[in-house]
Amino acid sequence: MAAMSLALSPTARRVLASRPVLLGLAIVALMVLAAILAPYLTSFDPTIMKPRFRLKAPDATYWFGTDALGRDLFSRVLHGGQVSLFLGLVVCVVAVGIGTVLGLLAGATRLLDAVLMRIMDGIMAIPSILLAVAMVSLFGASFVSVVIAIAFPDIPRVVRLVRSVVLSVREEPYVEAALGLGVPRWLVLLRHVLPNCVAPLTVQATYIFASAILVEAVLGFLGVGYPPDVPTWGNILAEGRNYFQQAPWTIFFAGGFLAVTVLSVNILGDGLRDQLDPKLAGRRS
Amino acid sequence: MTTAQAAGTASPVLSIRNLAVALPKGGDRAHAVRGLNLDIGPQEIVCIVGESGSGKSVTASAVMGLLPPGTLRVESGAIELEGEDLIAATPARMRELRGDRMAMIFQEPMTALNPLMTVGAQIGEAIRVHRPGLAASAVRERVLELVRDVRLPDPERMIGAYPHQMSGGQRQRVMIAMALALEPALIIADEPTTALDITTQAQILRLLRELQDRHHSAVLFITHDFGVVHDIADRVLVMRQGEVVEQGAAAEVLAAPQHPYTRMLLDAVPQGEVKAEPLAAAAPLIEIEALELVYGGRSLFGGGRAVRAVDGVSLTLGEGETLGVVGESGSGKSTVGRCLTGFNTPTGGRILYRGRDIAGFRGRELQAYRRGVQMIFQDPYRSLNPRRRIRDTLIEGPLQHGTPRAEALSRAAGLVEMVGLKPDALDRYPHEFSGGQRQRICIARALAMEPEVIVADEAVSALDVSVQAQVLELIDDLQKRLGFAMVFITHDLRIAAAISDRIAVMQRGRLVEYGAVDEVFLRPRGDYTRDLLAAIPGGGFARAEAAAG
Amino acid sequence: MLRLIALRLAMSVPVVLVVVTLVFLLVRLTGDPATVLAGDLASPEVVAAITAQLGLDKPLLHQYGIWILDLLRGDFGVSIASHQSVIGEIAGRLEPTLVLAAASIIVTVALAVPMGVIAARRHNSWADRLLMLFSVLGFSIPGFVLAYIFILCFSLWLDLLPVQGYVSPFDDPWGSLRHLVLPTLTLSVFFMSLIARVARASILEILSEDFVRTARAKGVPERVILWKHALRNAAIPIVTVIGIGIGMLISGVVVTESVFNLPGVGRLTIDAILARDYPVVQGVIIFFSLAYVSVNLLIDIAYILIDPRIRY
Amino acid sequence: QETTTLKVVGHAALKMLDPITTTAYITRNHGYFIYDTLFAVDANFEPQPQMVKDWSVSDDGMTYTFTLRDGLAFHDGAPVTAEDAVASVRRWAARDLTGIRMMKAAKEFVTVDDKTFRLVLSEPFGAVIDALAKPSSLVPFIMPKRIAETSPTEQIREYIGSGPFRFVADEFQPGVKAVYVRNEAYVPRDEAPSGLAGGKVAKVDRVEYLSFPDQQTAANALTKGEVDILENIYADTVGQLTGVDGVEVQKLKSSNVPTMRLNWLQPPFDNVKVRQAVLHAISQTDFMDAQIGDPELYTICGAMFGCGTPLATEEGAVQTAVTPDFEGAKALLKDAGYKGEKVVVLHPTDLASLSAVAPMTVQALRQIGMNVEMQSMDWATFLQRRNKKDPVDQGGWSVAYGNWNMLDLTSPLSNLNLDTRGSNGYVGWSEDKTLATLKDEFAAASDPAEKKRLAAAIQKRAYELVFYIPLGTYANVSAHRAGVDPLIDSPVQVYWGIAKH
Ligand SMILES: Nc1ncnc2c1ncn2[C@@H]1O[C@H](COP(=O)(O)OP(=O)(O)OP(=O)(O)O)[C@@H](O)[C@H]1O
Ligand SMILES: Nc1ncnc2c1ncn2[C@@H]1O[C@H](COP(=O)(O)OP(=O)(O)OP(=O)(O)O)[C@@H](O)[C@H]1O
Ligand SMILES: [Mg+2]
Ligand SMILES: [Mg+2]
Repeated sequence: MAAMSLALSPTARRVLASRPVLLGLAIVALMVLAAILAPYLTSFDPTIMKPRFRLKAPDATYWFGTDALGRDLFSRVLHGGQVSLFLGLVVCVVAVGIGTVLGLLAGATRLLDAVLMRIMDGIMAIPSILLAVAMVSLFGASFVSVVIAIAFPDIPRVVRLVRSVVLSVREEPYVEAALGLGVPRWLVLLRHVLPNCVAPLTVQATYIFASAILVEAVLGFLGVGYPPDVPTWGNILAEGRNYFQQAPWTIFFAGGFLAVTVLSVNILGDGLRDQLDPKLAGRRS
Repeated sequence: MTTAQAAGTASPVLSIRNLAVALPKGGDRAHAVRGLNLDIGPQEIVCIVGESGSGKSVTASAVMGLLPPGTLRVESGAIELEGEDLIAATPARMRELRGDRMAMIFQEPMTALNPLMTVGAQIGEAIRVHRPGLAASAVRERVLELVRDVRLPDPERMIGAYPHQMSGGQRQRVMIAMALALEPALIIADEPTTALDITTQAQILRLLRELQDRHHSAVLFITHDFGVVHDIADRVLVMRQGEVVEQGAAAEVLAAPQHPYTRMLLDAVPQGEVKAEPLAAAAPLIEIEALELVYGGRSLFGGGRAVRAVDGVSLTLGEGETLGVVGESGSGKSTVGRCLTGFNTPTGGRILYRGRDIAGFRGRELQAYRRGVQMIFQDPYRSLNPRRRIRDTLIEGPLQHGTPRAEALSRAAGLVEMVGLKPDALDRYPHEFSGGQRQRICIARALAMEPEVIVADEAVSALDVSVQAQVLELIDDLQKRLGFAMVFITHDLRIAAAISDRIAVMQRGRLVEYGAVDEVFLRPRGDYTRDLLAAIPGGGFARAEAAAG
Repeated sequence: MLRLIALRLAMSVPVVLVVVTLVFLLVRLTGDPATVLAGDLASPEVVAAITAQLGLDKPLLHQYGIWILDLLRGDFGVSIASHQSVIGEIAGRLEPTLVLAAASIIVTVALAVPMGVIAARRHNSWADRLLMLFSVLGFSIPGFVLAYIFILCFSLWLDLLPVQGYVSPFDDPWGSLRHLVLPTLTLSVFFMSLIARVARASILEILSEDFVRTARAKGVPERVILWKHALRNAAIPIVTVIGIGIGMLISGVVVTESVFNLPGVGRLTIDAILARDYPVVQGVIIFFSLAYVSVNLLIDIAYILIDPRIRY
Repeated sequence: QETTTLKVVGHAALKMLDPITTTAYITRNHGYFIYDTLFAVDANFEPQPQMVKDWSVSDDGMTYTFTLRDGLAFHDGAPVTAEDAVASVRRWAARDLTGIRMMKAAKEFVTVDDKTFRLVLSEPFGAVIDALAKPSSLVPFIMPKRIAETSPTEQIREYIGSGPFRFVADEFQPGVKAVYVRNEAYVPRDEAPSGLAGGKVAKVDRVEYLSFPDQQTAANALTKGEVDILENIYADTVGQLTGVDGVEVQKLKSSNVPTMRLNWLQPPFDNVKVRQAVLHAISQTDFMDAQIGDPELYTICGAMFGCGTPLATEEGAVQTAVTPDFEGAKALLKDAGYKGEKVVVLHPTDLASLSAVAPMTVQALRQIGMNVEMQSMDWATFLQRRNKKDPVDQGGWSVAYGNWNMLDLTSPLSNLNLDTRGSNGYVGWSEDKTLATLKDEFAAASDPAEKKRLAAAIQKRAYELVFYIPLGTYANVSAHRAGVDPLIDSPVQVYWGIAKH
């Protein structure tokens, strides 16, 4: 018990004891596992096209059927998980990382604040899909460009969040106390202010993660997504949409995996919010 | 045990028998309240006193039927309002009774009112809810009457105002008007004046007493201030750890407390004695000359909303001396302190440190100055980073100033001991301490810097009396041993008197009186100082004056 | 209020400038529309000629300068592809987008806010979980998949509603309504989850405020507390998220317009980006950023109406 | 009497209305609504007079004289004159490869009188009538002179022709909808319609030419009867619409050929052996299976000038074998000394009709041990990238694609893939003196047998050097409501002769 309390703060313990959080984590973990183990779970290469076996309904060989190019959908959906989940993660890290740095800077320095926030407003003023389409057009469809395209419009939201936390925390007596001790501003920012952003950022991150997977699908729909030979859930859906009445399995499984993942990540996020927000957590019955 | 019926023959308005409220598992103790018995007759004021967490508010909530659902519940006992069993009452019945037959005034006037509704609407709401048949004009009439009753200025305008447009005292009056709306048999007031400055507090108490006389309500008054008890209570109930340790007529309990706990509480009340040692002529360390600070007004678009928080204040702080700064809320006390510590840059005047203007300090010099002038903040909880262990908090400053880690650590250990905490405190987080302990940690943090000056901003206001006394004693003791000078900001004149060599009285940003402590308090020259002194609950300096005279 | 509006407009100038520059760079760097214009089978000479004719061989800064000057004169230019004025083209596509967006906002708010309120009231009950599950579900399915499912069910199987197309409410209100149902539903489902969840969270938070306790102490019924005290106080975050939602709605509009074949601005923009028709892209994005600024202005005004404490 | 409106979903979004400044097929189709042509190819790809009543050629084949039909008038009421014809052909000839060739051979192109004009050649050019009957991008449409005098690089602003339909400018919404109404004044030829030739009788009052951003939605709309015709449906959708009540699927005369181009300027494809290796690694069957799927809809055919066209031959084709000759390809690679140079395959992602070719290529090239990288991009980027001559590490490319209406391949002169001008020519920058000479000879020839022989020689040479690789031929398919006449048997989708019952 003592060791446990050393390792985990009370908040962490409470958070982990919450059912939605556990449920969300469990499903996400399952998805991640399926994706990581994809090469071992599947017997077909997800990119090998066998046009003569196109649009086969699910059977004992092709568990999820095949797509219009005769690729094994089971393998594609599982491998697609690798890319989609990784993409969500990377987008999350990039957006949260850059957003946090900028948000801290904006919250800490008045001059930078004015400039930075105008730029952020500018980015927010452009519908994110349009921005993403333009970016993928600019850089070509590759992992990097898709990540940038999806992460970029998310950055202002993170910046705003972090900045608002910084603004509210920087007047906190303990921050002033640290400054009063002669601790330099940047160190105070990292040591005393940043940790306050962790809880709201965690929630925001789950949201970004989920929406990144969705946006990737939409980009696929618009024809400017991830390179189509690479299986992603978005690509599978986008490619399958023309067959979905004759061959529903082309989108059913990918859609199902995507929905369940996004769902569980959202449940996780909601759970975290309920737990990390002390006011809501106090109301648990 | 039955309670003596102070009001004689009339049947009690409220009668509580053997009340026990269970706490959830993992709480401070098994019961928030246990074995509580209480009767309040018509027109009677009963005070509940006791340290923080002793179960005062829980008792009140239990009566109102407003215990947080799922967390706290009445385990056993009976509560009767005018003979009606409240514990067995349905939620609907409780709703009918609330506001109509019993009403509650809450501690925090700032947050207890809906910020988006006019106060008139909020006062009227209780009437509309319980008297649905009443015409709108009649409701308005009644609201106006109530507003007049609680002496709010310009009632017609007032009922259209929003809470944020009123002062704390005015808001508390609105709360009272709300409680009185339907002339309930019982009014429960849960620390209704703690958040107010003393002049306002005195007015509110007077008003409450007056109204209670007129409306014949029974009042259950919760406080931890014995001055307040002295001023208004008929009877008093002393609680500790969820249990009643003593009750009786107020005068008797105050004059001859039976229980040692009561005695301890009473002893801890600052009596308003002025500091014993005479003021030695010390060399001036810090001189404040015509300090002026205007908030706002500088922003690009925010013209015209400037607040002149400090306006031409000149003070001197000698080495090793304690300067008490008093004055009502918003008078600019904190702002002076913040200018001193360099958190705010004055917009006028200057601050001299050993004869040199601090505005000119840069780099090393500034570092040295900052290190030498430390602040203890008003709110001990919020001035400690909840995510860092006490050790890290204590060594952060010294490390920053180049003290080797080992030395900083040993110094921290010494300080923790010096402020009366156990060494294991270093490994704990702020939330694992009581308020008083946290305040000690803040003091230790300031001391770790070996400062020449400590600015203590309301350093003990958040603590209850017994703890307050301990901390004050500690500060006094440390100052004697370490010899730092101190600016002690407070709105409690009794505390200021006990600790200061000199007193500065502020009002609306200006310095209205400034001098040696005995001069200011015993022979006040200004009207404002006299008002302040008169407003101290419990008779103020009666005893002190007697002692001095 | 006028001061606020003036202030906001002044503050929006840099925003629009940022947008304009960003878009210019983005669009111009993606290169030249001449190849698209000339078509797949064009010979290289033709492409070069068109490039020169569009002035795309000039230095970037030069082009930027020209364009900004034109903008200042209110000249948004002419579509490279269709040769219609950009303003005209946007105007021609505005109605479907606005109608769809308005319908979606109304439907969403009308459904999501009560959902959030009920979930908050029955916190941690089955009703709460079910409502939240539903709202998260709406968030979990890509819009176009949802749209196809709706079409399949309501148009093809049940034969209740048209598959696609836009009918102006000014020409034929009933027909317009029938055409709007599915796109609106598609957009709302996504948007709804966002608002319902924020509504729930902020009402929950408000319900733990002191003034709610005060209201209870007055004997105010829970229903009144919920709808009068709590909802109004929760309105600020709700309105804020509606604002954010409107921003995201535009993104949703792009997909919805494609699937339901609505001739709106969103589709116009995608087409223009894909065709590198940069005058249209630039024009349309300036339009979007102005819309964003005005929505934010409306939201600020809403704040003032909701909360007497907010003053500018 | 009620107006009959035909709602047609075009195969792309119509935005550009000038059929001379763009090669986009959708703009060409728009052109066929409103403009008429001097000559037109019939269902057998043979040119027939259309606006021309009589024409004659001098015995030396150097002087052509044309006379216009009577009763031809533009939509603004003005009669069509020889001047209009000459101006229109001149503008077209400034942009079209065949046109350029023709004008280079021309000495004089003038009007004789109101109805008569004359072309005098300075060197032999056997394809004058073929050029004037050129059915696909770019088509020599006839416009009023004042419009035809617009610079050939600038778009025209007024859309007036003498064709069977009038364009309703007010109702045009770029990328959404174009509206055409019947030209009451049009005098059709007496012959029955055949291909693009014959009598163009508009049988409906009004055509709404729509664009749907999403094929799935278009198919659903047809199923529900919200539109009448889908001009072109993807192979994917054929399955969905086949057998649906009230919908008829129609395999069209018009067909398409996806092609592969290799970059001759950069390694490894500057080496002819490596190019040949690629040719051997390709199997049209695989590509067609992947891209089209339904064998009913595609033909395996190596003819560079289009299967079933007068010049069709299988000379030199390798990729028509059912299974690719990987061994042969590997041997060629080895022979060529291929050292693993990077091959960049450009993959256009937003064009459904080309979505499978790049992945298929990558799979085949990897099979023979090439170092392949696929780069995906939207169509616009693809078009720009395709113009880059730089090495692959600097934004260049190795393999790119085109998707051609077969009409644009039928002549060695108009077939851009046989461009021999090297780095000044069409993307891929193929260069060969021998082939250039052969093409010149072809241009000069007028005897059909001679032409056929030359075409075969050209194709043989082109395959040897791997100018381009036709990846198969697939039929375009349209679908229409049961109550609507099928599209007429033409290589380009046109809407005269269709009635709605
Ligand atoms: N909602 C709650 N959940 C759990 N414990 C509670 C709750 N409210 C009060 N308690 C506990 O009940 C006990 C009595 O609390 P109560 O609020 O009555 O104290 P109090 O005497 O009013 O103190 P104060 O003077 O600080 O207001 C304390 O131990 C407190 O921790
Ligand atoms: N950051 C600020 N911006 C604008 N006005 C401020 C700011 N801080 C304080 N004020 C105003 O300056 C005046 C003086 O405030 P100050 O905090 O010094 O009062 P105080 O005497 O410490 O009061 P209290 O006893 O309530 O702490 C008040 O009117 C207050 O509203
Ligand atoms: Mg209390
Ligand atoms: Mg203060």
